[in-house]
Amino acid sequence: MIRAAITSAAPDIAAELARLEALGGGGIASFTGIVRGEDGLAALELEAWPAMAERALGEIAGEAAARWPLLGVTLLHRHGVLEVGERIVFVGTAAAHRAPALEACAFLIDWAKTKAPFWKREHRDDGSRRWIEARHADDAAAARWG
Amino acid sequence: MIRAAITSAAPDIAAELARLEALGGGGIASFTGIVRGEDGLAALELEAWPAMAERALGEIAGEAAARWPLLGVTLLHRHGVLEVGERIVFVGTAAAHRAPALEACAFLIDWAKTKAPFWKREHRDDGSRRWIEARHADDAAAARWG
Amino acid sequence: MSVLRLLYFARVREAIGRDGEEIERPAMAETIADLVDLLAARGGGYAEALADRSRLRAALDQRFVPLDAPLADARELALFPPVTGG
Amino acid sequence: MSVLRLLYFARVREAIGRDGEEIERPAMAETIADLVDLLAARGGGYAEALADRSRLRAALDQRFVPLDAPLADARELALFPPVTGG
Repeated sequence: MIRAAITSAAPDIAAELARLEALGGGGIASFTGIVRGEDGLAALELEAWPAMAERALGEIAGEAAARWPLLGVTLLHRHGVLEVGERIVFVGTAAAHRAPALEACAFLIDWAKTKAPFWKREHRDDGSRRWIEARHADDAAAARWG
Repeated sequence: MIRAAITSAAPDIAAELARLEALGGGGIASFTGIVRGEDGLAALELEAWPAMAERALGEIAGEAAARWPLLGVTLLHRHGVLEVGERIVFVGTAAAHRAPALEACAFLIDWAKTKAPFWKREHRDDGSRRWIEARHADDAAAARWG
Repeated sequence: MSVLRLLYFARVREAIGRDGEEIERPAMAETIADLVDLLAARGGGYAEALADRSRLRAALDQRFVPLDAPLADARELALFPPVTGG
Repeated sequence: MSVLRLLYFARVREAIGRDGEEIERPAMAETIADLVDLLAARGGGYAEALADRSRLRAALDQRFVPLDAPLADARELALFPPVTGG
Protein backbone atom coordinates (compact mmCIF):
# COMPACT_ATOMS: atom_id res chain seq x y z
CA MET A 1 0.00 0.00 0.00
CA ILE A 2 1.37 3.37 -1.03
CA ARG A 3 -0.64 6.38 0.05
CA ALA A 4 0.71 9.83 -0.75
CA ALA A 5 -1.37 12.99 -0.77
CA ILE A 6 -1.39 16.73 -0.30
CA THR A 7 -4.22 17.71 2.02
CA SER A 8 -5.76 20.84 3.45
CA ALA A 9 -7.28 19.09 6.49
CA ALA A 10 -5.22 17.63 9.34
CA PRO A 11 -4.46 13.92 8.93
CA ASP A 12 -6.46 11.57 11.18
CA ILE A 13 -3.49 9.82 12.71
CA ALA A 14 -5.45 7.02 14.40
CA ALA A 15 -7.09 6.15 11.08
CA GLU A 16 -3.79 6.33 9.20
CA LEU A 17 -2.04 4.07 11.71
CA ALA A 18 -4.98 1.65 11.68
CA ARG A 19 -4.60 1.28 7.90
CA LEU A 20 -0.92 0.46 8.38
CA GLU A 21 -1.56 -1.94 11.27
CA ALA A 22 -4.05 -3.85 9.13
CA LEU A 23 -1.37 -4.88 6.61
CA GLY A 24 -0.10 -7.82 8.67
CA GLY A 25 3.35 -6.49 9.52
CA GLY A 26 5.11 -6.67 12.88
CA GLY A 27 6.28 -3.07 13.05
CA ILE A 28 4.65 0.30 12.39
CA ALA A 29 6.66 3.50 12.57
CA SER A 30 5.40 7.04 12.25
CA PHE A 31 6.58 10.61 12.30
CA THR A 32 4.37 13.67 12.65
CA GLY A 33 5.66 17.19 12.08
CA ILE A 34 3.90 19.85 14.13
CA VAL A 35 3.89 23.66 13.97
CA ARG A 36 6.13 24.46 16.91
CA GLY A 37 5.24 27.40 19.13
CA GLU A 38 7.91 30.09 18.93
CA ASP A 39 8.09 33.61 20.26
CA GLY A 40 6.05 35.90 18.05
CA LEU A 41 4.81 33.17 15.70
CA ALA A 42 1.12 33.57 14.89
CA ALA A 43 0.80 30.89 12.18
CA LEU A 44 2.77 28.96 9.61
CA GLU A 45 1.81 29.09 5.94
CA LEU A 46 2.64 26.16 3.68
CA GLU A 47 2.73 27.17 0.03
CA ALA A 48 2.54 24.22 -2.32
CA TRP A 49 2.88 23.56 -6.03
CA PRO A 50 -0.24 21.43 -6.11
CA ALA A 51 0.17 19.98 -9.62
CA MET A 52 3.59 18.64 -8.74
CA ALA A 53 3.38 18.08 -4.97
CA GLU A 54 1.28 14.94 -5.04
CA ARG A 55 3.43 13.35 -7.71
CA ALA A 56 6.61 14.26 -5.82
CA LEU A 57 5.19 12.77 -2.60
CA GLY A 58 4.22 9.63 -4.50
CA GLU A 59 7.70 9.30 -5.95
CA ILE A 60 9.31 9.72 -2.52
CA ALA A 61 6.99 7.07 -1.07
CA GLY A 62 7.75 4.79 -4.02
CA GLU A 63 11.47 5.28 -3.48
CA ALA A 64 11.10 4.17 0.14
CA ALA A 65 9.14 1.10 -0.98
CA ALA A 66 11.92 0.29 -3.47
CA ARG A 67 14.69 0.60 -0.85
CA TRP A 68 13.11 -1.24 2.08
CA PRO A 69 10.81 -4.28 2.31
CA LEU A 70 7.70 -2.35 3.29
CA LEU A 71 4.10 -3.50 3.45
CA GLY A 72 2.82 0.06 3.50
CA VAL A 73 3.96 3.66 3.17
CA THR A 74 1.89 6.74 3.98
CA LEU A 75 3.09 10.27 3.26
CA LEU A 76 0.64 13.13 3.80
CA HIS A 77 1.60 16.79 3.56
CA ARG A 78 -0.62 19.77 4.24
CA HIS A 79 -0.80 23.14 2.59
CA GLY A 80 -2.44 26.35 3.71
CA VAL A 81 -2.21 28.39 6.89
CA LEU A 82 -1.68 26.29 10.03
CA GLU A 83 -1.93 27.31 13.67
CA VAL A 84 0.66 26.47 16.30
CA GLY A 85 0.22 22.84 17.33
CA GLU A 86 -1.27 21.73 14.01
CA ARG A 87 0.07 18.78 12.04
CA ILE A 88 2.10 19.68 8.94
CA VAL A 89 3.22 16.29 7.73
CA PHE A 90 2.53 12.66 8.59
CA VAL A 91 4.80 9.76 7.65
CA GLY A 92 3.90 6.16 8.41
CA THR A 93 5.44 2.82 7.48
CA ALA A 94 4.55 -0.84 8.00
CA ALA A 95 7.03 -3.70 7.69
CA ALA A 96 7.53 -7.24 8.89
CA HIS A 97 10.28 -6.07 11.26
CA ARG A 98 11.16 -2.84 13.01
CA ALA A 99 14.41 -1.84 11.30
CA PRO A 100 12.99 -1.21 7.80
CA ALA A 101 9.91 0.53 9.25
CA LEU A 102 12.03 2.91 11.35
CA GLU A 103 14.70 3.56 8.72
CA ALA A 104 12.18 4.19 5.95
CA CYS A 105 10.29 6.56 8.23
CA ALA A 106 13.43 8.66 8.77
CA PHE A 107 14.21 8.54 5.04
CA LEU A 108 10.71 9.68 4.09
CA ILE A 109 10.72 12.78 6.26
CA ASP A 110 14.28 13.68 5.20
CA TRP A 111 13.33 13.48 1.53
CA ALA A 112 9.94 15.15 2.01
CA LYS A 113 11.75 18.15 3.52
CA THR A 114 14.18 18.52 0.62
CA LYS A 115 12.46 17.09 -2.47
CA ALA A 116 8.78 18.01 -2.27
CA PRO A 117 7.62 21.41 -3.58
CA PHE A 118 6.45 23.12 -0.39
CA TRP A 119 7.61 26.42 1.07
CA LYS A 120 7.09 27.65 4.63
CA ARG A 121 6.34 31.24 5.56
CA GLU A 122 5.96 32.48 9.11
CA HIS A 123 3.14 34.83 9.98
CA ARG A 124 4.35 36.91 12.94
CA ASP A 125 2.27 38.41 15.72
CA ASP A 126 3.25 41.90 14.49
CA GLY A 127 1.63 41.19 11.12
CA SER A 128 4.90 40.66 9.21
CA ARG A 129 5.61 37.57 7.13
CA ARG A 130 8.94 35.87 6.72
CA TRP A 131 9.97 33.05 4.36
CA ILE A 132 11.82 30.22 6.09
CA GLU A 133 15.31 29.61 4.71
CA ALA A 134 16.30 26.09 3.66
CA ARG A 135 18.64 24.53 6.21
CA HIS A 136 21.98 22.96 5.30
CA ALA A 137 21.30 20.38 8.02
CA ASP A 138 18.23 19.22 6.08
CA ASP A 139 20.27 18.82 2.89
CA ALA A 140 22.87 16.85 4.82
CA ALA A 141 20.18 14.64 6.36
CA ALA A 142 18.71 13.91 2.93
CA ALA A 143 22.16 13.30 1.41
CA ARG A 144 22.99 10.52 3.86
CA TRP A 145 20.52 8.27 2.04
CA GLY A 146 22.56 8.55 -1.19
CA MET B 1 7.04 13.87 30.42
CA ILE B 2 8.16 10.30 30.98
CA ARG B 3 5.45 7.68 30.80
CA ALA B 4 6.46 4.03 31.15
CA ALA B 5 4.10 1.22 32.03
CA ILE B 6 3.32 -2.44 31.72
CA THR B 7 -0.29 -2.92 30.65
CA SER B 8 -2.71 -5.74 29.99
CA ALA B 9 -4.97 -3.68 27.70
CA ALA B 10 -3.92 -2.47 24.25
CA PRO B 11 -2.50 1.06 24.22
CA ASP B 12 -4.81 3.75 22.81
CA ILE B 13 -2.40 5.07 20.23
CA ALA B 14 -4.39 8.16 19.32
CA ALA B 15 -4.53 9.18 22.99
CA GLU B 16 -0.83 8.46 23.50
CA LEU B 17 0.17 10.49 20.46
CA ALA B 18 -2.13 13.33 21.50
CA ARG B 19 -0.30 13.52 24.86
CA LEU B 20 2.99 13.79 23.03
CA GLU B 21 1.70 16.34 20.50
CA ALA B 22 0.51 18.54 23.36
CA LEU B 23 4.06 19.08 24.66
CA GLY B 24 4.90 21.86 22.20
CA GLY B 25 7.54 20.03 20.15
CA GLY B 26 7.91 20.06 16.39
CA GLY B 27 8.38 16.32 15.90
CA ILE B 28 6.61 13.23 17.19
CA ALA B 29 7.91 9.75 16.39
CA SER B 30 6.33 6.43 17.26
CA PHE B 31 6.86 2.73 16.88
CA THR B 32 4.23 0.06 17.47
CA GLY B 33 5.07 -3.63 17.64
CA ILE B 34 2.31 -5.94 16.45
CA VAL B 35 1.78 -9.70 16.74
CA ARG B 36 2.61 -10.74 13.20
CA GLY B 37 0.55 -13.45 11.57
CA GLU B 38 2.67 -16.52 10.85
CA ASP B 39 1.82 -19.99 9.66
CA GLY B 40 0.42 -21.99 12.54
CA LEU B 41 0.56 -19.18 15.09
CA ALA B 42 -2.58 -19.03 17.25
CA ALA B 43 -1.47 -16.43 19.78
CA LEU B 44 1.58 -14.88 21.37
CA GLU B 45 2.05 -14.95 25.14
CA LEU B 46 4.10 -12.25 26.83
CA GLU B 47 5.39 -13.36 30.22
CA ALA B 48 6.54 -10.47 32.38
CA TRP B 49 8.35 -9.97 35.65
CA PRO B 50 5.84 -7.39 36.82
CA ALA B 51 7.73 -6.10 39.88
CA MET B 52 10.75 -5.28 37.75
CA ALA B 53 9.25 -4.63 34.31
CA GLU B 54 7.82 -1.22 35.06
CA ARG B 55 11.02 -0.04 36.69
CA ALA B 56 13.09 -1.37 33.78
CA LEU B 57 10.83 0.40 31.27
CA GLY B 58 11.11 3.59 33.30
CA GLU B 59 14.89 3.34 33.33
CA ILE B 60 15.03 2.78 29.56
CA ALA B 61 12.76 5.79 29.01
CA GLY B 62 14.91 7.83 31.38
CA GLU B 63 18.04 6.81 29.52
CA ALA B 64 16.51 8.06 26.25
CA ALA B 65 15.61 11.36 27.93
CA ALA B 66 19.21 11.66 29.17
CA ARG B 67 20.71 11.00 25.73
CA TRP B 68 18.45 13.16 23.55
CA PRO B 69 16.74 16.52 24.10
CA LEU B 70 13.21 15.11 24.42
CA LEU B 71 10.04 16.80 25.59
CA GLY B 72 8.31 13.48 26.13
CA VAL B 73 8.93 9.73 26.13
CA THR B 74 6.25 7.04 26.23
CA LEU B 75 7.09 3.34 26.56
CA LEU B 76 4.21 0.92 27.05
CA HIS B 77 4.62 -2.85 27.02
CA ARG B 78 1.87 -5.43 27.31
CA HIS B 79 1.81 -8.78 29.02
CA GLY B 80 -0.59 -11.68 28.72
CA VAL B 81 -1.88 -13.64 25.74
CA LEU B 82 -2.25 -11.56 22.57
CA GLU B 83 -3.99 -12.43 19.30
CA VAL B 84 -2.47 -11.92 15.87
CA GLY B 85 -2.69 -8.24 14.97
CA GLU B 86 -2.67 -7.00 18.55
CA ARG B 87 -0.24 -4.35 19.80
CA ILE B 88 2.63 -5.63 21.94
CA VAL B 89 4.62 -2.49 22.56
CA PHE B 90 4.22 1.22 21.91
CA VAL B 91 7.08 3.71 21.84
CA GLY B 92 6.53 7.43 21.37
CA THR B 93 8.79 10.47 21.55
CA ALA B 94 8.34 14.22 21.29
CA ALA B 95 11.17 16.66 20.58
CA ALA B 96 11.71 20.14 19.16
CA HIS B 97 13.16 18.61 15.98
CA ARG B 98 12.82 15.35 14.10
CA ALA B 99 16.28 13.82 14.51
CA PRO B 100 16.19 13.31 18.30
CA ALA B 101 12.57 12.10 18.16
CA LEU B 102 13.36 9.48 15.49
CA GLU B 103 16.69 8.36 16.95
CA ALA B 104 15.31 8.05 20.48
CA CYS B 105 12.37 6.06 19.13
CA ALA B 106 14.73 3.51 17.53
CA PHE B 107 16.85 3.42 20.69
CA LEU B 108 13.84 2.79 22.91
CA ILE B 109 12.56 -0.21 20.98
CA ASP B 110 16.07 -1.68 20.67
CA TRP B 111 16.61 -1.43 24.42
CA ALA B 112 13.09 -2.55 25.29
CA LYS B 113 13.73 -5.72 23.29
CA THR B 114 16.96 -6.55 25.10
CA LYS B 115 16.76 -4.97 28.57
CA ALA B 116 13.18 -5.30 29.80
CA PRO B 117 12.09 -8.50 31.55
CA PHE B 118 9.58 -9.93 29.09
CA TRP B 119 9.60 -13.33 27.41
CA LYS B 120 7.60 -14.37 24.35
CA ARG B 121 6.00 -17.77 23.88
CA GLU B 122 4.16 -18.86 20.77
CA HIS B 123 0.90 -20.73 21.09
CA ARG B 124 0.60 -22.86 17.96
CA ASP B 125 -2.56 -23.95 16.20
CA ASP B 126 -1.74 -27.58 17.08
CA GLY B 127 -1.84 -26.73 20.80
CA SER B 128 1.92 -26.75 21.33
CA ARG B 129 3.82 -23.88 22.91
CA ARG B 130 7.27 -22.71 21.99
CA TRP B 131 9.51 -20.13 23.69
CA ILE B 132 10.99 -17.59 21.31
CA GLU B 133 14.80 -17.55 21.29
CA ALA B 134 16.63 -14.28 21.78
CA ARG B 135 18.07 -13.02 18.48
CA HIS B 136 21.68 -11.99 18.01
CA ALA B 137 20.43 -9.28 15.65
CA ASP B 138 18.54 -7.71 18.55
CA ASP B 139 21.65 -7.71 20.73
CA ALA B 140 23.62 -6.11 17.91
CA ALA B 141 20.91 -3.48 17.41
CA ALA B 142 20.96 -2.62 21.12
CA ALA B 143 24.77 -2.59 21.23
CA ARG B 144 25.04 0.10 18.53
CA TRP B 145 23.79 2.64 21.10
CA GLY B 146 26.80 1.94 23.33
CA MET C 1 7.97 30.34 -32.38
CA SER C 2 7.09 28.35 -29.34
CA VAL C 3 5.55 29.37 -26.04
CA LEU C 4 7.14 28.62 -22.67
CA ARG C 5 5.00 28.67 -19.56
CA LEU C 6 6.79 30.09 -16.51
CA LEU C 7 5.74 29.32 -12.93
CA TYR C 8 6.98 31.19 -9.85
CA PHE C 9 6.69 30.05 -6.24
CA ALA C 10 7.27 31.41 -2.76
CA ARG C 11 9.83 34.23 -2.49
CA VAL C 12 10.31 34.28 -6.28
CA ARG C 13 6.57 34.60 -6.89
CA GLU C 14 6.30 37.30 -4.28
CA ALA C 15 9.19 39.41 -5.64
CA ILE C 16 8.02 39.14 -9.24
CA GLY C 17 4.48 39.87 -8.16
CA ARG C 18 2.75 37.14 -10.17
CA ASP C 19 2.57 33.36 -10.04
CA GLY C 20 3.45 32.78 -13.67
CA GLU C 21 3.31 33.96 -17.24
CA GLU C 22 3.72 32.74 -20.79
CA ILE C 23 6.61 33.97 -22.91
CA GLU C 24 7.93 33.35 -26.37
CA ARG C 25 10.94 31.14 -26.03
CA PRO C 26 13.97 33.39 -26.65
CA ALA C 27 16.20 32.06 -29.43
CA MET C 28 19.31 33.01 -27.44
CA ALA C 29 18.44 31.05 -24.31
CA GLU C 30 19.94 27.59 -24.48
CA THR C 31 19.90 26.75 -20.77
CA ILE C 32 17.69 27.69 -17.85
CA ALA C 33 20.48 29.96 -16.60
CA ASP C 34 20.46 31.81 -19.94
CA LEU C 35 16.74 32.44 -19.61
CA VAL C 36 17.12 33.51 -15.98
CA ASP C 37 19.70 36.08 -17.13
CA LEU C 38 17.22 37.48 -19.66
CA LEU C 39 14.43 37.60 -17.07
CA ALA C 40 16.67 39.27 -14.45
CA ALA C 41 17.60 41.90 -17.05
CA ARG C 42 14.00 43.07 -16.94
CA GLY C 43 14.96 44.69 -13.62
CA GLY C 44 12.59 45.46 -10.72
CA GLY C 45 11.04 42.43 -9.06
CA TYR C 46 12.62 40.10 -11.61
CA ALA C 47 16.11 41.32 -10.79
CA GLU C 48 15.40 40.99 -7.07
CA ALA C 49 13.80 37.54 -7.35
CA LEU C 50 16.56 36.08 -9.48
CA ALA C 51 19.63 37.88 -8.09
CA ASP C 52 20.92 35.07 -5.85
CA ARG C 53 21.37 32.01 -8.07
CA SER C 54 22.57 29.97 -5.08
CA ARG C 55 19.03 30.24 -3.71
CA LEU C 56 17.26 29.55 -6.98
CA ARG C 57 15.95 26.17 -8.04
CA ALA C 58 14.17 25.03 -11.20
CA ALA C 59 11.91 22.35 -12.57
CA LEU C 60 11.39 21.66 -16.28
CA ASP C 61 8.09 20.02 -17.12
CA GLN C 62 7.78 19.08 -13.43
CA ARG C 63 11.24 17.53 -13.10
CA PHE C 64 13.77 19.14 -10.76
CA VAL C 65 16.85 20.04 -12.80
CA PRO C 66 19.99 22.14 -12.29
CA LEU C 67 20.09 25.69 -13.66
CA ASP C 68 22.57 24.70 -16.36
CA ALA C 69 20.12 22.20 -17.83
CA PRO C 70 19.15 22.88 -21.46
CA LEU C 71 15.66 24.23 -22.01
CA ALA C 72 15.34 21.97 -25.06
CA ASP C 73 11.68 21.69 -26.00
CA ALA C 74 10.26 21.93 -22.49
CA ARG C 75 6.86 23.55 -22.25
CA GLU C 76 6.94 24.58 -18.59
CA LEU C 77 9.70 26.06 -16.43
CA ALA C 78 9.20 26.62 -12.70
CA LEU C 79 11.53 28.87 -10.69
CA PHE C 80 11.53 28.88 -6.88
CA PRO C 81 13.71 28.94 -3.76
CA PRO C 82 14.95 25.70 -2.18
CA VAL C 83 11.96 23.83 -0.75
CA THR C 84 11.25 24.04 2.99
CA GLY C 85 8.27 21.78 3.63
CA GLY C 86 8.03 18.79 5.92
CA MET D 1 21.74 -17.97 58.49
CA SER D 2 20.12 -15.78 55.91
CA VAL D 3 17.33 -16.48 53.48
CA LEU D 4 17.67 -15.95 49.72
CA ARG D 5 14.55 -15.59 47.63
CA LEU D 6 14.83 -17.22 44.19
CA LEU D 7 12.65 -16.22 41.22
CA TYR D 8 12.34 -18.18 37.98
CA PHE D 9 10.92 -16.94 34.68
CA ALA D 10 9.94 -18.30 31.28
CA ARG D 11 11.77 -21.46 30.18
CA VAL D 12 13.62 -21.68 33.52
CA ARG D 13 10.36 -21.43 35.49
CA GLU D 14 8.73 -24.01 33.26
CA ALA D 15 11.58 -26.54 33.52
CA ILE D 16 11.89 -26.19 37.29
CA GLY D 17 8.13 -26.32 37.65
CA ARG D 18 7.72 -23.41 40.04
CA ASP D 19 8.06 -19.65 39.86
CA GLY D 20 10.30 -19.31 42.88
CA GLU D 21 11.32 -20.52 46.31
CA GLU D 22 13.20 -19.46 49.40
CA ILE D 23 16.44 -21.15 50.34
CA GLU D 24 19.03 -20.79 53.03
CA ARG D 25 21.98 -19.05 51.50
CA PRO D 26 24.64 -21.76 51.05
CA ALA D 27 27.92 -20.85 52.75
CA MET D 28 29.91 -22.25 49.83
CA ALA D 29 28.26 -20.12 47.15
CA GLU D 30 30.21 -16.92 46.63
CA THR D 31 28.91 -16.02 43.16
CA ILE D 32 25.67 -16.54 41.29
CA ALA D 33 27.41 -19.19 39.18
CA ASP D 34 28.37 -21.08 42.36
CA LEU D 35 24.74 -21.12 43.45
CA VAL D 36 23.57 -22.14 39.98
CA ASP D 37 25.98 -25.12 40.19
CA LEU D 38 24.43 -26.18 43.51
CA LEU D 39 20.89 -25.83 42.14
CA ALA D 40 21.71 -27.75 38.95
CA ALA D 41 23.15 -30.55 41.10
CA ARG D 42 19.62 -31.16 42.38
CA GLY D 43 19.04 -32.82 39.00
CA GLY D 44 15.68 -33.17 37.20
CA GLY D 45 14.08 -29.89 36.13
CA TYR D 46 16.83 -27.88 37.83
CA ALA D 47 19.55 -29.61 35.82
CA GLU D 48 17.55 -29.08 32.63
CA ALA D 49 16.70 -25.45 33.34
CA LEU D 50 20.25 -24.48 34.26
CA ALA D 51 22.28 -26.69 31.88
CA ASP D 52 23.03 -24.07 29.23
CA ARG D 53 24.73 -21.15 30.98
CA SER D 54 25.03 -19.27 27.70
CA ARG D 55 21.25 -18.99 27.76
CA LEU D 56 20.96 -18.09 31.43
CA ARG D 57 20.66 -14.54 32.77
CA ALA D 58 20.39 -13.24 36.34
CA ALA D 59 19.22 -10.28 38.36
CA LEU D 60 20.24 -9.59 41.95
CA ASP D 61 17.77 -7.47 43.90
CA GLN D 62 16.25 -6.43 40.56
CA ARG D 63 19.52 -5.42 38.91
CA PHE D 64 20.74 -7.34 35.85
CA VAL D 65 24.19 -8.75 36.66
CA PRO D 66 26.56 -11.29 35.08
CA LEU D 67 26.63 -14.84 36.44
CA ASP D 68 30.05 -14.31 37.99
CA ALA D 69 28.73 -11.49 40.18
CA PRO D 70 29.11 -12.08 43.94
CA LEU D 71 25.90 -12.92 45.81
CA ALA D 72 27.07 -10.67 48.64
CA ASP D 73 24.11 -9.87 50.87
CA ALA D 74 21.47 -9.82 48.16
CA ARG D 75 18.01 -10.89 49.25
CA GLU D 76 16.58 -11.85 45.84
CA LEU D 77 18.07 -13.69 42.89
CA ALA D 78 16.14 -14.09 39.63
CA LEU D 79 17.19 -16.62 36.97
CA PHE D 80 15.78 -16.52 33.45
CA PRO D 81 16.59 -16.86 29.73
CA PRO D 82 17.64 -13.83 27.68
CA VAL D 83 14.66 -11.50 27.40
CA THR D 84 12.56 -11.50 24.20
CA GLY D 85 9.94 -8.78 24.66
CA GLY D 86 9.30 -5.76 22.51
